[in-house]
Amino acid sequence: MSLGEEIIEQLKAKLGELYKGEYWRKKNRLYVNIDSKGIVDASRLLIEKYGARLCAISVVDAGLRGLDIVYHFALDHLEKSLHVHLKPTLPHDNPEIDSITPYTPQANWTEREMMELAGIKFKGHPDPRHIFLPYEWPEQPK
Amino acid sequence: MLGKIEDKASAVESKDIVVPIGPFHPALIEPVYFRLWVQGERIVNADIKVGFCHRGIMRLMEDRSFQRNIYLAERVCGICSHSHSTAYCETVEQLGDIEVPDRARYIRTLVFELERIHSHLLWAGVGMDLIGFETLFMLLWRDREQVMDLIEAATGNRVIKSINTIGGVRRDISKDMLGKIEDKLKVLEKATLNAVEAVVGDPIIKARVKGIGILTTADAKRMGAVGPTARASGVNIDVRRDDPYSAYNEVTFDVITRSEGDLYAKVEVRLLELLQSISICKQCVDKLKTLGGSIVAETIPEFAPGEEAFGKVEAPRGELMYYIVSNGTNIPERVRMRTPSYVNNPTLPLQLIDETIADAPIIIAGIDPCLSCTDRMVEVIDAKSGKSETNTLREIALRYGRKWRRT
Amino acid sequence: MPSVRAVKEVLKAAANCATIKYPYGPPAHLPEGFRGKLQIDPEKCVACGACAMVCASGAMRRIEGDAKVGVKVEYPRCIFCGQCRDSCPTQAITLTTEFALTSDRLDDLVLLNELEVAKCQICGKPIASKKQLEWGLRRVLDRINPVVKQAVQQDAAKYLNLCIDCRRSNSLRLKIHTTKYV
Amino acid sequence: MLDYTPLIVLANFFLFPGFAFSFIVSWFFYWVFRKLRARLQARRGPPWYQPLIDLVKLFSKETILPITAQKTYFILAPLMALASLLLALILMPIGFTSAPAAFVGDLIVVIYLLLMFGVSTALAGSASGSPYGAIGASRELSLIIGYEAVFAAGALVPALAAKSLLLDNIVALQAGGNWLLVRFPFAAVAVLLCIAAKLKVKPFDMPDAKQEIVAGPFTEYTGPLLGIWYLAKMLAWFVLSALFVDLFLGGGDGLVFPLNLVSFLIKCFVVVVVMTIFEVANARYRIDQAFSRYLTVIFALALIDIIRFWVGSYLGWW
Repeated sequence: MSLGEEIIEQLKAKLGELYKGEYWRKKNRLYVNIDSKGIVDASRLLIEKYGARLCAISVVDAGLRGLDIVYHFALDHLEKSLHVHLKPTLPHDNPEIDSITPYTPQANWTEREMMELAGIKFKGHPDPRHIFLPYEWPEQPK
Repeated sequence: MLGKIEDKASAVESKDIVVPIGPFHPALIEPVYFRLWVQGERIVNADIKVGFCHRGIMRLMEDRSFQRNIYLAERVCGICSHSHSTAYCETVEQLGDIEVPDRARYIRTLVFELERIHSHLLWAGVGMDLIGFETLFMLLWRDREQVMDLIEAATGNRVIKSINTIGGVRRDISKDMLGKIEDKLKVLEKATLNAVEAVVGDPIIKARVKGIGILTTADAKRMGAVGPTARASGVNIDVRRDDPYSAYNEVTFDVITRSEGDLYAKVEVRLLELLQSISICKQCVDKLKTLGGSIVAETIPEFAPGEEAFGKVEAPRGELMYYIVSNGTNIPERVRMRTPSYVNNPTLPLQLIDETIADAPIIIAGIDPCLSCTDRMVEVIDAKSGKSETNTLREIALRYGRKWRRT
Repeated sequence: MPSVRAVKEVLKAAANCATIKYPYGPPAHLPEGFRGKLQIDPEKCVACGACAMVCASGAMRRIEGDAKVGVKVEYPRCIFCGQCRDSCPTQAITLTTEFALTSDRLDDLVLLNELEVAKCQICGKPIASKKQLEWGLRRVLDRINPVVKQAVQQDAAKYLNLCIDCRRSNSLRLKIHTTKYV
Repeated sequence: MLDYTPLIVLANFFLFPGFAFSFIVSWFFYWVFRKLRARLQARRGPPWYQPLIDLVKLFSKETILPITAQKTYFILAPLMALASLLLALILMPIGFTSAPAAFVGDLIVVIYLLLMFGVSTALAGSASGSPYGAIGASRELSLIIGYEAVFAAGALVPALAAKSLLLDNIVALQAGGNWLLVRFPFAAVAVLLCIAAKLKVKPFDMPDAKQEIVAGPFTEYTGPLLGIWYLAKMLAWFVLSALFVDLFLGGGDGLVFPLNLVSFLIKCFVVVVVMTIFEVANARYRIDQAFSRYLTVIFALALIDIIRFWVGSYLGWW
């Protein structure tokens, strides 16, 4: 069993119903659709068990489906080219998700950036200041 | 959980002097703002503020065709222009299922490594200048001119190479040119060995950089540092080996790591990487001499709606990531890039605390921060109301800005 | 204290300067294939606008006037990528080795190549430059099967000076519609 | 000794060896420093008139006084630096066997006047009200604490050898090529290193380290006041190399009039060249590293020669 399949099994066991399915793309890239409630558990599993590195968080406006958030986790130090992308989807009207910064400081800047640029609320972020905009910019991130 | 920073922040008292470094400062090539709380010459806390080079590139990319975006991607950062365009093209090629011809892959790799040599020599020169060794700075840059001349002759320009295109490269490197590159590489190898000796053997340089700006292995892993910064802290990662692109799975090279994590280790890692780069260049030149074939793929790419691709390259400063989503047209739906400085910059406060002000510039330069890379800027969120100075800011922004969108 | 090595190194460096006298010295050596200021050969340019379509920075624009049609280059916006040269169907664009573009005259920063426009014989709308029409026809005739060359030439004489809308609406009347071959 | 009339004093102060003469000489030396530094770094360097046009530019600009500055000291500091250097100059024998304003103990006065140059730099920094100025001033002062005792100890050796604090006597002792550099090389090196710190030459240029604290004490200066600083820095190259030539290289060597001046200036030139090579072959120390080196290694060098002198005079070496 390759590492990717092992991770799928682990995530399925950990998330249960929150696991929505997975698909593979070229160059050993694994995309996992999950529910937004499971993001902390899933990220902690990847970071604490496998030492994954969080490359970045991207947000894609997927139209009617809502906002796709993509957490890019690099696991290429364990298996060649393996990357796991967790993809929770948030509704447009109240995009809210748990922050993973309390568990890993790697997410600090990229979550702050996404607060600013995509208006996503990261609940429980310890340092929700502006990052690119001036600190005194009137609209504070939520 | 952020550890050291938070603990120190509570201990900061009002009697500490705040020394600003930036936004504009002779030690910083690009605008960034550091606030250093100091007691005497010792730094007790540090804060970093980025965002002075916002150009809206990620947003702009969503308005332009895949082909025109190559030149925009190159302009995210001047020093790693080829890294950006390679990362972009590789990702688009994954997206459109394009096979790149072998010759094009080797030319890309060759130019990539020439760029790494020029970037590392540039960094070494700037680093020497920051510890006050002006002469070595000048001499290293004199040696760097050799690479710049090569790049200029091979690609047509010194910094912005513009040699990549989707599915290959735009310009072939002739036999003649390969011979010239080979000759220059020999000169360069000598100069590099000389530079390594000069830097490693100099007592004052050693006294200045040994044991300062330490980033421990645990911290580097925790903060997700990449590139030479991580490798100098004992984290053994290199995209060229872990996630090979272009022709990197066909050339041999060593990944240089050091476990100390101080500035001296960072200098060593970069200088020794130079020798590895020269060796990769030589392998590419040898291969290109015999390798024939076209330099660009003939297929016309098609991008299915909702398709996504994720590509990484090892830029001179570390891992550079592109994530592109297509929507079926010749314009990308979303381009997300994450540059190496973006993850290395947050490690700076950890390195600065408990050092002296005299060492601050060289510690900041030690991770080779590229602020233009860090701040790409996407959209400006509409301000409802505010104080007068922010209104002015907004007015200026509205007057000169090109595209504004409310999210 | 200085190492002996460093002193030796600087004394060696004094022998030859790495920098050149600029701007008062002799001109800098630039390699062949340097991507500098672009030039348009007015003899070859047909003002088709292919360069404007691929231009990444918007430095090149196609000017569509009533009497003239042309290509306009604004040098301050040019990023010297050379994509226009690669895309030009008539190889009219060359990149020179000139790189210092500063000037105190605004005219030096703009290059305009205008050509006479061909107007539609029916509605009077501008179609393209006359040169482009001729060039296109010649290109077609050069490559086409010689058997049908005659017929195409006859047809072209009828539709070449019509705009795209008039060609469509008048194709049956002028007997240039492809159905005539069926 | 020259006849003391006020006219001659004024002439000494403004013409020779004072302002006019020293301006031309230091212009040349400063240009040599910059040009040679450039050539050693594989650059081209400025043309010979560069120091002059820099000064013309600075003096033709507006003076801006920052509102945070202590205005009196801010304006006085550059004037003090320039005046103390000019005063030191007429206390030193320049080529001629005798100094224009020599008196018993003038070596000590020269040392103190040269100290004033450093102190006024620190004063300027702390009066400017900028954080960079404040850090520059504190660095300058700690550097002074480091090198001043060493400088005095090193300069004491020639005085001990001549059994006089009069610079004329020290120069006279070395007449006929009997240079003290040969007899007391360690003290000479120590004094040279202290001169490097006074000139802010490379390993010891942390008070105005541009990469760390912009221009240190001079950050807030503009226009004519900065021009005076520029002038003082230029002059320092001549004054300090002249002092070294007087102390260790035999001054004018007791030759006849034009020859002594020429040989004096050639020796000064050699000192400037040595300083320049020293500058280009070095990186900058951190302030604590420089401080500890002055108080250990370099102080030890000066002490070695003092001890050698005592032991030698006891055993009758000289």
